[in-house]
Amino acid sequence: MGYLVRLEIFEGPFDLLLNLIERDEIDILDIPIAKIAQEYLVYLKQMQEQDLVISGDFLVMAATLLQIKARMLLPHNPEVVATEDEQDPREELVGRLLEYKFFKEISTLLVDKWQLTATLYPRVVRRGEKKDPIYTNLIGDISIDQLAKLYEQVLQVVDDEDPVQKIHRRVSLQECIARVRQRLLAVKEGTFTELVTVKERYWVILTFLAVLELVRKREILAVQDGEFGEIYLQINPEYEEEIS
Amino acid sequence: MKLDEAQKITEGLIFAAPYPVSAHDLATILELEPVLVERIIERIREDFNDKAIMIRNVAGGYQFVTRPEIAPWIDKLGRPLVNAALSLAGLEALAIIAYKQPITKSEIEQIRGVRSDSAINTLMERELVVEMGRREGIGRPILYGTTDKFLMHFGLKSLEELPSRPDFTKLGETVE
Amino acid sequence: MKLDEAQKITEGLIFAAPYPVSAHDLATILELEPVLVERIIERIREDFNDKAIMIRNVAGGYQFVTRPEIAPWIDKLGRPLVNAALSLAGLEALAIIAYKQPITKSEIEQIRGVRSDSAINTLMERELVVEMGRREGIGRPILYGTTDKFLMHFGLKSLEELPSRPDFTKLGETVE
Repeated sequence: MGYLVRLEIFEGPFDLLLNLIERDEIDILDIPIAKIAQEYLVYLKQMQEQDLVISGDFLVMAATLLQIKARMLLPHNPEVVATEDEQDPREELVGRLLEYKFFKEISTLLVDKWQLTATLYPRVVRRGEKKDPIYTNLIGDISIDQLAKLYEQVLQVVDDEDPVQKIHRRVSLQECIARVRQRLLAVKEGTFTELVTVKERYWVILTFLAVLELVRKREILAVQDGEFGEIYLQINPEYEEEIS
Repeated sequence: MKLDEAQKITEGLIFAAPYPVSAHDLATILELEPVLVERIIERIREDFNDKAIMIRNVAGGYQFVTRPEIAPWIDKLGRPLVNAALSLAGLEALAIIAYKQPITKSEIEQIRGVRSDSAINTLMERELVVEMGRREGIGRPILYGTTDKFLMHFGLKSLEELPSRPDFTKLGETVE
Repeated sequence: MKLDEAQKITEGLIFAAPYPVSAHDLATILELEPVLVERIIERIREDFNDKAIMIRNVAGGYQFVTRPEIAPWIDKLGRPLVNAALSLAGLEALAIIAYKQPITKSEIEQIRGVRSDSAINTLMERELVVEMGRREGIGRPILYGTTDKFLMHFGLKSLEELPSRPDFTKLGETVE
């Protein structure tokens, strides 16, 4: 019967390697590569025995360690060593280890910082606490005379519809076209919904016919937001120029 | 617990709570009598007398808010810019209010023939129109009128400068 | 403007802003020199010495927060814990991104020695890290960088506050 040793889980091959180096109190700048490679492989073997998934990254590192070990064992050419500084086969690995070590230390620093910050409560800004916007286009280019004209237009509808006449009198299509034209000339653009001041079937149909006629005559431009969408209307700038 | 300590914790709780905290909730957390909590809040109020923020009793609880006198400054902080023009509905309502103020919402709706809540709200948001009190009578409906901002925007000294309506007089003649 | 008045307004602005306000923004609103604004903030700090809240300098701005010693009481309010701890993998990736931004995923993986997709995804979900565009060249890989939320979360004034990074390129010399 074997016994189970609980293996520490490492974040990756560098994490494992660093752990071995620290455990053995090894100088990171002068790693006894044969010893470390041996320990590294032992750990991988233990992982295997416990059916832990060993990711490819761990295997790549094992290969790297063995390769460095082999290069270290090659006999040095004394002449070369004496004249030039031959690159240490461990150099790249040590560089990467040091870099990893630095970021690992920073992670623990971040944990400390986070723990402190978690005790400082800022105010909760409620969602309803939205700032009032600044309107950079308060009314548009409309002048007070245009506003007065618009008022006339609106009133006219009312005047036409005094209680007695309301039931009997029906505005003709020609009148409706004139009204839509005037209103759009006053405000330049608007929506169909806004044009229909009286929400009755007769008015909706009449206004729609008026809009169709004005579009046909190219006095106004219309765009719809898809099927059953709002219809956006605009006075045709060419028409406006023509009549001014 | 010492009173000073309880006061400090209360301050912190009111500041950090995501909603106005009631005296009852504060009392539960502090394990103190609600009456004592209210005395503590009075002390905090006094201590913040010379500060820009103060305690407000709202929605059954307490919260910190900035003092009204610095509101104009707070307003300058990160207000979004909106460049949308006023809708036709908004312009119509504005024209009616300008000429017929003070006027109620239902009178505006009668003239326009459509509901005008959102049009009026838009005008109020843009500070072109304000509530001017209430009409006496059933339901005491709110009366609306135009603002100085409205006059300034159209370059008018006063409402008398609004273009006069030629049909007012004509209307009289024809009726006659 | 008198100093006392400026101080009060500054207090209110820092309190009301939904994010840490920079000295520069405060200076713009108050129409004062940023240096003066920083002096004013020092005065506010002193004036709040005996209060439950204090000014913190974080993410390039100033913010009011409760003092750490009353945190256990605030915890009782049941504010949702936004600051759930990050995994070790997430922290490692975050540390690397903080220093080497803008950086690609494969560069992060090279330093960590392991795949980091899920670590990066977690960081993005928590808005500690964002995509900052793409690197020119083969595959145009996505570049990652840290957010202001990262600074706020970890109580950092700016990225400069992190300890400076030893220069690994000079390693050759030390090895020798």
